[in-house]
Amino acid sequence: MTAPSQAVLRSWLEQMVLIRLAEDKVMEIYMQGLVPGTVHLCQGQEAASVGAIGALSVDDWLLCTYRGHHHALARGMDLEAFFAEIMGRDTGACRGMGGSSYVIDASLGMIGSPAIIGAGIPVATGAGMTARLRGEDRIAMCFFGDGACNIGAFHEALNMAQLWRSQVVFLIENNQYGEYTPFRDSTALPPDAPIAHRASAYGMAHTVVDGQDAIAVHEVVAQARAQAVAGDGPTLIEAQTYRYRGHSRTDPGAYRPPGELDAWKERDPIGILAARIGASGEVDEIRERLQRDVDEAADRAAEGPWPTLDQARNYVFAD
Amino acid sequence: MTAPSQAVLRSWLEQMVLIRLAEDKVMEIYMQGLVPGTVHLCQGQEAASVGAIGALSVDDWLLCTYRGHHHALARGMDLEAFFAEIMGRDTGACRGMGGSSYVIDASLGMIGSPAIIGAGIPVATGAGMTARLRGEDRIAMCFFGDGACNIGAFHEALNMAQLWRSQVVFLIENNQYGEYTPFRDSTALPPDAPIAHRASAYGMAHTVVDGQDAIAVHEVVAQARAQAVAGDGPTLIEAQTYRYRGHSRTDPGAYRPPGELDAWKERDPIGILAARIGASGEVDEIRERLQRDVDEAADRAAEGPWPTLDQARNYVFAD
Amino acid sequence: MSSQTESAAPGGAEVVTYREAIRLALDDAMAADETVLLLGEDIAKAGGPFKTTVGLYDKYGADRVFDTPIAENGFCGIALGMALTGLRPVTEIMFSDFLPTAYDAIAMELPRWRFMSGGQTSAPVTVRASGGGGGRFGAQTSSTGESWFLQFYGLKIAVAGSPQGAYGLLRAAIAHNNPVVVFDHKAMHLRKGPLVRGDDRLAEVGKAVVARAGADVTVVASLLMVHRSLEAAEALASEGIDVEVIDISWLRPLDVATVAESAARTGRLVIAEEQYHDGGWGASIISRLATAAAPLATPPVAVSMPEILISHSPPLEDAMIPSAERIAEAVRSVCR
Amino acid sequence: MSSQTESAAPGGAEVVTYREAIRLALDDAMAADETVLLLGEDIAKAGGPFKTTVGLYDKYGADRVFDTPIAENGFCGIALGMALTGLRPVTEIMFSDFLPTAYDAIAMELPRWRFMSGGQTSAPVTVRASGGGGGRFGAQTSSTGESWFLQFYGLKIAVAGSPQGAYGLLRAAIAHNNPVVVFDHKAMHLRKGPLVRGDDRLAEVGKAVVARAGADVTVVASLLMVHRSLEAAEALASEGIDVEVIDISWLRPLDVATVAESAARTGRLVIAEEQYHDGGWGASIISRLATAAAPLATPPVAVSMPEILISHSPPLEDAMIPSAERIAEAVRSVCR
Ligand SMILES: Cc1ncc(C[n+]2csc(CCOP(=O)(O)OP(=O)(O)O)c2C)c(N)n1
Ligand SMILES: Cc1ncc(C[n+]2csc(CCOP(=O)(O)OP(=O)(O)O)c2C)c(N)n1
Ligand SMILES: [Mg+2]
Ligand SMILES: [Mg+2]
Repeated sequence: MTAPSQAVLRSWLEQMVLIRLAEDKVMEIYMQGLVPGTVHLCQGQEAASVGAIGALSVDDWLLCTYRGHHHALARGMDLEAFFAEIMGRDTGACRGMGGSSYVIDASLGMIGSPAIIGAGIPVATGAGMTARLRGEDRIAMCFFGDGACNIGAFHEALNMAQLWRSQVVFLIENNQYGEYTPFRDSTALPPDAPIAHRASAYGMAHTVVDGQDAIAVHEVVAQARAQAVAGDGPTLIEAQTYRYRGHSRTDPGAYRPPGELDAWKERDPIGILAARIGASGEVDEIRERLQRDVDEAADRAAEGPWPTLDQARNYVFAD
Repeated sequence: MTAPSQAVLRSWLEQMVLIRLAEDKVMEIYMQGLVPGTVHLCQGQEAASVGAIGALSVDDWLLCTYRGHHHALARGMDLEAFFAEIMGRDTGACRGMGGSSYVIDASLGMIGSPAIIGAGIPVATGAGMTARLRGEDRIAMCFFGDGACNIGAFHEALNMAQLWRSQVVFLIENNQYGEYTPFRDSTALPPDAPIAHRASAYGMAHTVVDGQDAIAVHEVVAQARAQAVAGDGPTLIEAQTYRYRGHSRTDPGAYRPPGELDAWKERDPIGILAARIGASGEVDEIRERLQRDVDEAADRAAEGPWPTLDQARNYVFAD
Repeated sequence: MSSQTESAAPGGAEVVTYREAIRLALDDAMAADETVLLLGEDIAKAGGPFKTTVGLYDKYGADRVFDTPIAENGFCGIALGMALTGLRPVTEIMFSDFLPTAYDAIAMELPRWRFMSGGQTSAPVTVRASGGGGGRFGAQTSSTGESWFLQFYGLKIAVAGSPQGAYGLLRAAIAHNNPVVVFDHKAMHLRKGPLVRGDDRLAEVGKAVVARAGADVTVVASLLMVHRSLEAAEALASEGIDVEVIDISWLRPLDVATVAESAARTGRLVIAEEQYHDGGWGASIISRLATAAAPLATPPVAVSMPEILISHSPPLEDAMIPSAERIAEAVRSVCR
Repeated sequence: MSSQTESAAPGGAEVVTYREAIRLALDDAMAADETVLLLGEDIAKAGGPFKTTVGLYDKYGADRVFDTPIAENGFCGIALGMALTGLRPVTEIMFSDFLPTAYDAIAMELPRWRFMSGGQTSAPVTVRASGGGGGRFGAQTSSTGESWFLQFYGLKIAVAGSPQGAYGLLRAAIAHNNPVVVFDHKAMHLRKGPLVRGDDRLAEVGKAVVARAGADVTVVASLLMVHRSLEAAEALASEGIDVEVIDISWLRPLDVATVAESAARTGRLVIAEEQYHDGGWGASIISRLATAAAPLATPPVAVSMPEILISHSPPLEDAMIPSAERIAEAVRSVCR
């Protein structure tokens, strides 16, 4: 594994700023009534997605969740298609069928982002099997939350993934909470053990990483990817992070202890990467430039036509 | 924990012989066409049930599986009710509704034995919660197979059991196979680790025991029971054992490597206990005496009337 | 009659939201019986994602209100174990679409254990689920789920069409000695209506409710469709069509008798259902009337969801979920 | 016509058991398309609990036939992941009663992902399940399960009524670009019938099969009930009643048109179903005919399971599962 070049690191910084701005924009247009339903935002979690996706090849598959905006944007989804999807327009990435919780672009290898907790974990394992059975230099990258580690699908999938050496990498974005419940209140673990420790039940490799540090995340994912492709089995990675916003649009986050949010904001992933690559002075400029892109994309998206029922009917079944 | 008295040990030996004879009898009457459906026999696994149930109090609850004849008999189920149930008669323990796979006596604390793999594990956890919430000196004892450790219900239940300190003891009867597949082919574990190791994912106590040695099983279960009642959480126990027969009636067990069965038979649980308590010379006499009980009970059971559809209708809903 | 569900309450009643009626039912049931306890995600300290348990953790404590992990099958199985040993657990499934993760516990275990034991045990578990569309939540969080358990005999199934229904059905379910799944509808949570509480206000198991009496056409509906049918009835009244609206309330036992009696009187039957027709309770009612040779003046009509999945896109969701206007049109069609 | 399912084969056909037809369908599908692979419990080295995969592991190897852990939801989800990335997995659920453990994957994920993606992906997964009573297996291993997914739009559902059906439906399912659940019936596994194999013998998706042509009464059946209906038809022929038996074959798409055409001709309709009536395909058919105002000379009759759970006790199981005699009696009743 070669370390990412300065140009690459710089592009990550831009991506992270873009994600942050896009999420703020989603909130803004939500307030304007342009976003149907609810949204699950990811401000604060940018490094985990950008670092992880930075370690992937273009052929790799991605399995995300309803909290998947950052994955989509880190993978390079077109901004207008992104906003249009969230607004439910025919010009959206999923023709307006998926919405905020299912915003994927299959041409970028994104194969799903279910609303059902844990449901993607077996699916990613299956995609990783396809890669293994075909002998391809390719993996499935599977994102999920801390809360997903308690549902049966997690257990069933991890067991089979390890048993069959599926070419998959599992990444827990541990943002400390399920909806409103701290993960230690729902997750039995040995004292002080991280969630990633659960991989040891299957003899699976595992590691914990600072989820606010994109470079650190990149490193462990690149390593896990290489191991998976070599036929040495999956890795369960826990990226420790935090969501600045509440769980979904209606959640003010009242369950958080005072000061917690502020403490995490001191370790903001954008600030950390900027500092690490000596670009702290440029963040404002980047933000300004990208803000224009974001605003324009959202504006164009808002012009998009609604899909029709006849179109929708055609999306149910393949020919 | 006081060690079991000689009289108690002697009663265990009798129970184990009884179970063995009853299972052989089930096979015999099956061949005579008296047993509808199929049966899952447990010859070879007697020590795990007798040792474990020997450690329970009369108030404890038991959660068994479709392979549950030994649990029922070790808990003291009436022999005629046992056979009548397996024959589908109104005089059966479950009025002929359950059959071989669901032969329980609720008055003995047996609350279920589902055919669905893993389904009993959460249920036992719930019963253990009742004990905890009421502050009772009581546990739920949960039996299941090696194959059940890969299904989601296992994971979900163990997590909650540990989280909430349910008064439950989990006992895996690892008889080496699911239906026809050796457990290591379906169960990812660290090299050479036992299945019980999986408890460590939840920070749960766990232990492995020689499942052919009733006294050893008793010891670990008694210890686990005390821990559970003290509020110190559940234990996952793995009793290593073997089923002499195939998975179910139609299985000749062709998937077993040559010699394996014979090797296990050398560690027959009845022989081991008899030797440990210096009663090897008495086994034949016990067998002869109990054979009469078994034969008579089966004969009486075969006289039992069939249930009617109107009776069955009444068992669906409680008033 | 839509006034009934919206405005001032009759004597003795308070006016509350549908979700508050759910909360009050839980509160009153817990007060009435100390074996009642609650299990669900984020329902204890945080008061529930739909605020249906606000205050109950503080009032009844950590031994009666449990924040569970995300493990629906597991905690419904735990509820079964609690019920077999003397407690009366209520589990909350946040959205109906999450019910499939818990199908083994709900459809295969809860309703069958008592039977297999030959009546030795019983399983008084209530499973609550909030479902239904209109929130623009998309394909995996908008199903009502109401008919998903119809083929799993052994479960009782209730559907709440009003605050009073939500209260009475839930209290009846909790007091019932068998497993019951109680559905409510997310889009009704903030809708207000009169509520009379009390230990004597339990709904009768298996009894449909006539939400509006009428002489010309029988409309049978569940959940949000009850409200939309009442709206349609108001509109049709001005056209001289007098609609009887039945809030079916229970899908098992399914009160075919009440429907048959009404349809025999009106001679006309319309089903309003926020679900696909095939495999649903609406088809079951029509089939039972057909096999019973129930006399109708005109063939029955079902207003159901078109066979498409639900998109979060507003125009599509609106086009799929039967509107008061579509229901009214169906009523007109059987009157022609 | 019961001869058709039991005795000498017409030209070009071999006579095989129903379970062998399943095995041959899998074999031929794997030979025809190397992306087809199998996942299930004990199906590889041991050839399957019902011997429906004997020899396939040896023939196609460990990369195409997988012994899974007992983790149905997990391996059906894995199948979805394989399908999204270019393979055509077939999963085996040993008994229909184990389907609930995999409901999330089968009912909520498989049928919805393509839609949510706006048609970007597709999920050609076949889920096979063996169900049905008669084996004295008791309440948790005797359900046909056939209608359990009716309310989950997005899945196709097939039911095999004969060896040819088992072969053709399974091959059609595997070749189909959408998720399909294919049910077979355990009690038919050893029943023999003619089979013509081949890549041109795929069943047409959504097309019911007329198993016996007749002029007087239409009987619509699935799985074992097809056979029993044919038996009943033989018996009734001697009484001068000429029965048409339709093997419904697909529950989604449900071939209401073929049934309606037949019933319009005969004027009489009987449903024979090994399931409860409410929520099943039989009720759906009757309801669709009723709402379409299909003219019948007499009201339709459904021969279904009584509302009791299945005991392993032989007299009770026999009393619950519709017999040829009960079907014949129903036919007579509509002819009176
Ligand atoms: C099976 C299931 N149960 C419940 C939910 C409701 N739900 C949506 S998000 C969520 C919390 C998930 O927490 P986590 O996995 O940590 O992901 P995060 O939202 O923190 O990214 C819950 C309970 C669901 N979507 N699926
Ligand atoms: C959910 C589910 N899947 C499959 C089966 C079929 N089945 C019955 S027993 C069995 C093997 C179980 O193995 P194990 O847990 O080791 O128990 P044992 O039979 O060895 O006692 C299987 C797969 C089932 N009963 N339930
Ligand atoms: Mg989280
Ligand atoms: Mg085993």
